[in-house]
Amino acid sequence: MEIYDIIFYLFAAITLLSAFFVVTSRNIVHAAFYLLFTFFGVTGIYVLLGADFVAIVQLIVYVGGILILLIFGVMITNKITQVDIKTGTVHTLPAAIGVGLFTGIVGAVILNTEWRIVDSPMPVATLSTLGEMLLTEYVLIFELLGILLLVALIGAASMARK
Amino acid sequence: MEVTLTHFLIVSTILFCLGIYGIVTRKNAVMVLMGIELILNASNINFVAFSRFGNFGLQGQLIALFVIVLAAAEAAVALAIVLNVYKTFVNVNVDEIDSLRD
Amino acid sequence: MNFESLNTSLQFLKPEIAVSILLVVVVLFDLIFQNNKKALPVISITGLLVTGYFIIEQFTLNGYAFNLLTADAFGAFFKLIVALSAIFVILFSISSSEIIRCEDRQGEYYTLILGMVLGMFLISSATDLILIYLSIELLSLSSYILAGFVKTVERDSEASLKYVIYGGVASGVMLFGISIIYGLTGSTNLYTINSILQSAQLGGFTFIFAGFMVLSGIGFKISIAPFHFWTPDVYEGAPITITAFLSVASKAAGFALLVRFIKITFFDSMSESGYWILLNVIDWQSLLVLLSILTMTLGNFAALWQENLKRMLAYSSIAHAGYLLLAVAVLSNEGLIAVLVYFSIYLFMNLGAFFVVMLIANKIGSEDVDDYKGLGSSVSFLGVALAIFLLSLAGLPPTAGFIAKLYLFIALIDANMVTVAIIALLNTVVAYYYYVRVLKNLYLVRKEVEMEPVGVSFGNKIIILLLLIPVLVFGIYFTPIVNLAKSSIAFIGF
Amino acid sequence: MNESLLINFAVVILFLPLLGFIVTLLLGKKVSKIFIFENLVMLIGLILSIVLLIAKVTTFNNVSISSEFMWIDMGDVPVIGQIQIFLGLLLDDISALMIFVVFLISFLVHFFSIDYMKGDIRYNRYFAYLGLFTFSMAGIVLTHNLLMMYIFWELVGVSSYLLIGFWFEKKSASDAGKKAFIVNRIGDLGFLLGLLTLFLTYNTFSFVEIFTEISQGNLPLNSEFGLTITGIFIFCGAVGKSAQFPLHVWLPDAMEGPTPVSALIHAATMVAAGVYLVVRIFGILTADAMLIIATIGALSALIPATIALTQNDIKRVLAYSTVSQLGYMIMALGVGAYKFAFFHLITHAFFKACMFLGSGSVIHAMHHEQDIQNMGGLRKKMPITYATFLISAIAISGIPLTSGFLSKDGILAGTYAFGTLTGHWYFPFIGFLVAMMTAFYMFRLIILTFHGEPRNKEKYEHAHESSFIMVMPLVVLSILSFFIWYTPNPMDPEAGWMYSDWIKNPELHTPENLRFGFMQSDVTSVITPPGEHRIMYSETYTAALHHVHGSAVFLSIAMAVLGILLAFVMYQWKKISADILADKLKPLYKFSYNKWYFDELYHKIFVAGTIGLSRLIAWFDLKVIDGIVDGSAAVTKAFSKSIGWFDDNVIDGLVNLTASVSAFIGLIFSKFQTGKVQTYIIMVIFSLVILLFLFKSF
Amino acid sequence: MNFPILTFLTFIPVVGMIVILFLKKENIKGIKYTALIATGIQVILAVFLMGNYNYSLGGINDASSFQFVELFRWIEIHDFPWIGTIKIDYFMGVDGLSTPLVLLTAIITFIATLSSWTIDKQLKGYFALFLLLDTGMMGVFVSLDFFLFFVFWEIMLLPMYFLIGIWGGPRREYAAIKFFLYTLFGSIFILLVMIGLYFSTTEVLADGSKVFTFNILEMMNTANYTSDGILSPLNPNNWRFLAYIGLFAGFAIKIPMFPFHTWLPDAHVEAPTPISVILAGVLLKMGIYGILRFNYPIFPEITQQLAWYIGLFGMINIIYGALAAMAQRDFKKLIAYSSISHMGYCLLGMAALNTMGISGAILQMFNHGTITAMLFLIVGVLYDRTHTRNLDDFGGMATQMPIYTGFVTVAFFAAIGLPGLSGFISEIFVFLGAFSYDTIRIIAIISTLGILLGAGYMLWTLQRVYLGTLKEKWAGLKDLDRREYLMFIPLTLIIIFLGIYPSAMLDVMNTSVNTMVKFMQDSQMFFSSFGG
Repeated sequence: MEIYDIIFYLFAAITLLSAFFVVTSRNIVHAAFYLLFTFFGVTGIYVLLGADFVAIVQLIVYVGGILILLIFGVMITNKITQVDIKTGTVHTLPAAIGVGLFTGIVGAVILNTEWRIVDSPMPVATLSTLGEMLLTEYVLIFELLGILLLVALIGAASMARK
Repeated sequence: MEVTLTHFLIVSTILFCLGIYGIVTRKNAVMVLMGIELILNASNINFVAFSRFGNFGLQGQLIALFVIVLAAAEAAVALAIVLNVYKTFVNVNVDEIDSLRD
Repeated sequence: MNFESLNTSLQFLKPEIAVSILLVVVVLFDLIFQNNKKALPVISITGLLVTGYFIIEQFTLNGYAFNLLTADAFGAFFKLIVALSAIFVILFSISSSEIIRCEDRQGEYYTLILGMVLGMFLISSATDLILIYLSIELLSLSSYILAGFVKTVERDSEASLKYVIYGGVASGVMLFGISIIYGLTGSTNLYTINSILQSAQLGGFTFIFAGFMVLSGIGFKISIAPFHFWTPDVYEGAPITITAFLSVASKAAGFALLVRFIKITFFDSMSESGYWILLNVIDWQSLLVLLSILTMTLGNFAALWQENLKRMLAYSSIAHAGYLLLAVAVLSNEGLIAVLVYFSIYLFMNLGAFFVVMLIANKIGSEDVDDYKGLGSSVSFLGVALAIFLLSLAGLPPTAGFIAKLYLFIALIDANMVTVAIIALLNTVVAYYYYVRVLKNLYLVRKEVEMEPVGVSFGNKIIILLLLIPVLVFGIYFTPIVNLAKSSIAFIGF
Repeated sequence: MNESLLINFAVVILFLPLLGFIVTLLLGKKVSKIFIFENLVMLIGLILSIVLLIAKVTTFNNVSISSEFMWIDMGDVPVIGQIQIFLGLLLDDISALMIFVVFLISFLVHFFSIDYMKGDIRYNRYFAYLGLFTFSMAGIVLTHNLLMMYIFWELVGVSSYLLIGFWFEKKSASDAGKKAFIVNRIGDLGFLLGLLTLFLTYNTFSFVEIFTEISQGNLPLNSEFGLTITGIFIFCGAVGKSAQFPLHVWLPDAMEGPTPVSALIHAATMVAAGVYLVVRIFGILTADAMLIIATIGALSALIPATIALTQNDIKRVLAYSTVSQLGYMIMALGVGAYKFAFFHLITHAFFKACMFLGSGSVIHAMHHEQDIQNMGGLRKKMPITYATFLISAIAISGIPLTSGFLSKDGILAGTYAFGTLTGHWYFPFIGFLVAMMTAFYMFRLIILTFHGEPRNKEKYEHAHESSFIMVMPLVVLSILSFFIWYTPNPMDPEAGWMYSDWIKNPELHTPENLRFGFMQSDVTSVITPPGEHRIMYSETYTAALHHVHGSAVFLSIAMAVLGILLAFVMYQWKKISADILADKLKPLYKFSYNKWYFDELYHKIFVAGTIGLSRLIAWFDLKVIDGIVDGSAAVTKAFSKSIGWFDDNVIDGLVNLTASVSAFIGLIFSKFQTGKVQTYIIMVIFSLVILLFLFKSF
Repeated sequence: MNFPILTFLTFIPVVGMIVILFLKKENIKGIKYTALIATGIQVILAVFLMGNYNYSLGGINDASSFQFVELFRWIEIHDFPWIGTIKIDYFMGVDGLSTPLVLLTAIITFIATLSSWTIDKQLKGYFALFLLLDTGMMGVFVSLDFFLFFVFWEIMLLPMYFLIGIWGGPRREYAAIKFFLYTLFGSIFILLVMIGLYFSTTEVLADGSKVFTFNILEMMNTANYTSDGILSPLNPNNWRFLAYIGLFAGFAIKIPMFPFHTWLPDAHVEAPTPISVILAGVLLKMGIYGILRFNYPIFPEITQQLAWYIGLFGMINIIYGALAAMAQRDFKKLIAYSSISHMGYCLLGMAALNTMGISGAILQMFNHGTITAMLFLIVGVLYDRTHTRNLDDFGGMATQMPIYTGFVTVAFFAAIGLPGLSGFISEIFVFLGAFSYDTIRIIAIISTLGILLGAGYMLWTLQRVYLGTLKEKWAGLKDLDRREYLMFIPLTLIIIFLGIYPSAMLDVMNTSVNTMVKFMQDSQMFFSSFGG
């Protein structure tokens, strides 16, 4: 499955590179756009993993919702007239060391673990199964998320309004 | 090289760590929030990848869905808070907001 | 899944359902009767009392709901703590000047509090990692907002910003950990994970790693070192009612979760002398002892330097988390009883302390320890009450705080952890210093100008007495709480 | 009259002065004439004691009567068994005699004081204190056990403290009182230790029981050394109370008290208590202990005598003389001349009290002038005082026909004999030397005071003979200084009733091998009635005594005359100028004049040392101990929030180490709390890494 | 005896406190007299207790020979995991060890109440705390359940803190916090040992079941030790030695024993007179009492082992305290150090481990309580009039205040152990005891120096303050008034009475002390089987 691999590497590259720019770019707006690519790359990875519905939700919610929200946030919290909205970085060195060490540990853990890998066919259509699970086994969580969203809505509104 | 679970995991790990790095280093609060989103995405990749390769059914995907929803809610709340901070402090530089300290 | 099982599951969810309904009712009421803000706390308290009834019902009702959640006495105990503290916090809010100032947003305020309550309820009885994660998030989201509820004040906004960033990372890390556990076991259900762990030696360090990540999420909630950093800042910045709520209820739920997580996931068998033998995955005992000593030492020593009373109480609550963690670290039912006894007393004394601080701050507009100088005679009743609460926090007989500590030490010494006990005791001595320092400022320092007496309304007096009487009575006659705790350690499944 | 009546008499005698004390003290403010009650009480006491003495020496001669009651019952003590502590009285020859002496002098002093103290603001208080003293002294005399002895011993100390410091407005007076009490306490410590040793061994304090045990061979601490050391310990008490070297320093200072007090306490009774104590325990002294006692006595006889040669304060001369005479008695006891020692105790009490009262009379007449250099010629103004004083001086010098000759000569003979028997020649040598010095300084005193031309005209003019009340006691006491009261033969005390009948050799309980060779028990002797195990001196001793007696008499008289002559030559006829002599022997003179620098020495070493040590300790307490604690409790100081906190307290390093550490912990912990949320997260990441590292091995 | 006299003794002050809390702040008379009546009733009850005390019963380790016992289950929790039944008794009773101290507490508190008449600010709070303190003290002496004891022990802490801290002198805050932390530090050790002992001893209930116990008497019974308790001799790896040290240290702080003593001078100097009286008169006794009640019978084998050290510390206390006293310029501080010195006699007597020594120690406690209380009152009287305590400021008080000086003389001489006054008897008993025990004989000998030093600083003080010429500025001082007579006369009478007739007190404790000594000796057999 050559092509699968190539596509994976492509998406992985998009994801990681743009993520890298997200965290390093001095220009906030640029960073926000790099984030778009990151989300897009992740969407691709979901597709590769056969999670079609998740990919779509990722696209809609993240790209269509969260990202827009963040860009609004950027805009509102900076003076609009400012041409390039820049931001600095702080304590990069300790962060680099700490995160580097941490990455090392996580990486080592990931690489050295014998994960359970079962050859299984790519799931084809996940939507109906997901829907059924959502309303039976996980109905509690479904309801919980409803309340969570309500609370978040009320909270955010109460915070943000004048 | 054939793409296996490990590859996905490496992607997610790097994403996770980049997220943390972003959170820790960016001055702007909104950028910090972006970092948090990266972390959540990394976990999501894990869930989906595990459920795909470990044949755990669709539970992983479902969890990813939940997390996406939650991420949205969290982003909304967090942004509202950031806006509020902007209103009171007139900037959103996380490292400058340190009046509460010992 | 058929209807019948749905029905059975739902009956274990009565308290949660009640709170959810209450939440919606409050939202709707606020929408419809926009000008009647006074009724909101009344509705909330009534609803919570009803919830309380269902909780008490749950003490004898055991069962699994949706395989995500377990209803048992243990959970019910913590739900009771949560519900009680919620009721008290709502009572506090009625006279809190901070909250009164935001009159137009009171609907949101009570809704969010109920959101927190729901989150805590679920945390207290969740046995599935994903539910745990989501309910923590529900709790967190509500508390993020509430921490910055008085939004025009700088410290409130700052508190909520820090809280949300810190919380976001913590829950993100926890989620990552959960994902790894999921990858290792293919399940998020604690019981399932336990049975998998029992049957196969899994992943060694990977599991430790994941466990630590989950622990950091829980540790964030119960503010144990080194995950405590947010605590002082947020506690100081947040409205005092919320600080009080966070310090009691949120911590209680967190501990319930910690105990459940450790006991269900890693449980192997029960030794003859009553100790839990855990699976050889993580050396929980050393870890917890280490963390708890770190936590209590840090909390107590850092509190010595605090000028702001709220901040000092924040550190004190960190220290108390340390003691509680030590009781968990005993890893026995006896230790568990100590935890429960501790919480049921901590509820009263900590809430009481915060309430009195709030009332005084309402009057003098400050929470600085220095501003308390010479206040003793002008706040006679409040002063005495504060003294008793603080001394109870310090653990002086015959207040209930002593009983709390006593059971902790009983558990420790019975487990032969004498060295740790001594460290903890030395810590309590340090703690006395900063608690007593407040009293010293209140009474011992003489002030140049005589303050006019600070009156306390009748209602508030009643509230204080409601908190004060248990602190005194349980100090002398503690059979009921110990009996309650004893009967509440029953875990379903073990 | 039977025994129980007699003992009841003793009880009454004991408690009469206490009654006087309480009544006088409590009513002193209200009833100004209450002193009469006190005097009356003393008179009754005196009469009773005379009755007692007569009864004792006539009807109950040789009989010891005792009565006791249980004071403390310790119950059934584990291991030891019953422990009960009894208090009680013992009436034997010496106590009957002694109680009479005490009451006689006490009464006379009371009487004398009526006039002497007239006008004092605390007049009645004074009599109350005298009553307390008499009570205490009577207790010492009458007790039948060591504990009670100790109790009254201390009470005597207190009443003496009160009386010496009676004029407490004067710093020197209160100083002297304090000094007396504390120096006495030093000796008392030894007494206490002796007491403890005996109780430890025998679980009783009673003389009789202890003696019985010892004579049965049960030695204290089960060793011969124990017996010696016990004797020495108890003797320590006597050293303190009888102002023996090296604790003699308090007595001269005690002259700050009213003069009648000096007469009572510091001449006749209290200081005699030490001798009385040794007399009481004489039966258990070992040879070693006796040798030490004799040595101390000799030194105490010699040193003060040399000091008295140069003193100018009339009372101080008398005081040093007293010490010297007490030294005599102690030395006599040490060399085994038990009877002479006790005899001298009695005779000395009379003539020394007389001299003190006489000096009181002089001082009173001279308006509290005590320096003999400002006196002179008083003979004409105060003939009776002069006469009585002279008689007493002759007595103390040991001129025949006086009581002093009888007793002193005996002592000298005793030391002489001791010297011949044991080779310790320095005892008789010192004895005779001191006899001469005594005569010299006594007559120096008399000459300077009464003879010659008045050196202070103004005071002389105002001087006059004292009233009857003050003179009467002088007369009584001086009369008692004649030989006739003691023996028909002025040269031989043994011919008299006092020496032969009233004072008897004690029973000896010390094991044979621990005694001097010349002292033996007369168990086998046929001379004394059976059942009485009194000391029987060996043939050699008796022989030696007889042998030396003649020469001793001669020597002692010669010495006395020599001393008197010397005094006349120097001060009366001024053939030798005392000043020039003093100048020639300047170092010696100064040494003597400054009392051998004992006070200075003691002050430097003990007083300054103790105070220095106490300051050091107080400093230590404040700085170091407190510091360490402050530090480790830490917190105490932590609230000084400044960081420059370290500098403030660097003074005591020890403190800071602990203090800073714990305060620092708090500081460090709060340093982590930077207020920057990103820093927090970095720290969490780091700590997670560390935790993972720590627990990776699992 | 059906009448729960000990409960009344203990809780009557609390009743008084409640009454006072309901009185108006302005009702000064009411407040004062309520306190006086409460403490007065206590005295009457205490005297009644003494009157009905049976001298022939020993107590110590035998529940049946305790008197006026009140025993009921206070806390009882069944089916506690792995421990079974948790029970705590409300167990009160007195024996010869505690009866003198009960009486002492009642008397001293009553007199301190009288002495409190001069307190003028925040009376209500003062007397409320004062009475609470009283309850704590009384409770400590009558409790026979360790838990109950501990609760009372801690109850005293806070009122004392406030009484020093609010009504004290210029450096009261420092003194109060110092007192507080020291005592607290001590009590944590007590707490630890208490829990340790709890897990090491079981008691057989009526139904035959064995439960862990806080009952002191059961802790003494060697048959009750569990096989694996942390403080059980049956456990080869037991912590008894450390526990002993910890417990001892906890009590030693209260005594206060060198080097834990530095809180005392500060506390005394800053505390108001009545509180000093209580502190010296009663509180210091608790240390010794605790050691005698807990350390001795529960850990007899270690007591035996460490007797020399106890004696040594006693000696250090005696001499160190005396020397430190000598250097003081502050009258009250001097008395405080003298207390340290006098408490050293208690330690020395206890170290003797025999009847004489222990009786001496207990008697010394009682006597020191009365004598030092009087000394502090003496300082207080002077301070009330002159507002200074600097020894150099005084002089010649005897001429201005002769009657007062009379009482002073009695107290001072009692303090230096003058025969005929109570201090002597206890000192001599202490020495008799210590001297009889060959291990500490040398220590006893050195300690006798304390008598000398005591006389030194006391007489020096007497001289500096009372003798000499009167300073002009004090010419207007008044002698004692009626209330002050009322404080001094009872104490003086007690001092003199016990000096002359010590059996009145000794008889009370004799049987108990003998029982204790015997018990300790008997249990040596038991302990020696574990190889020490």
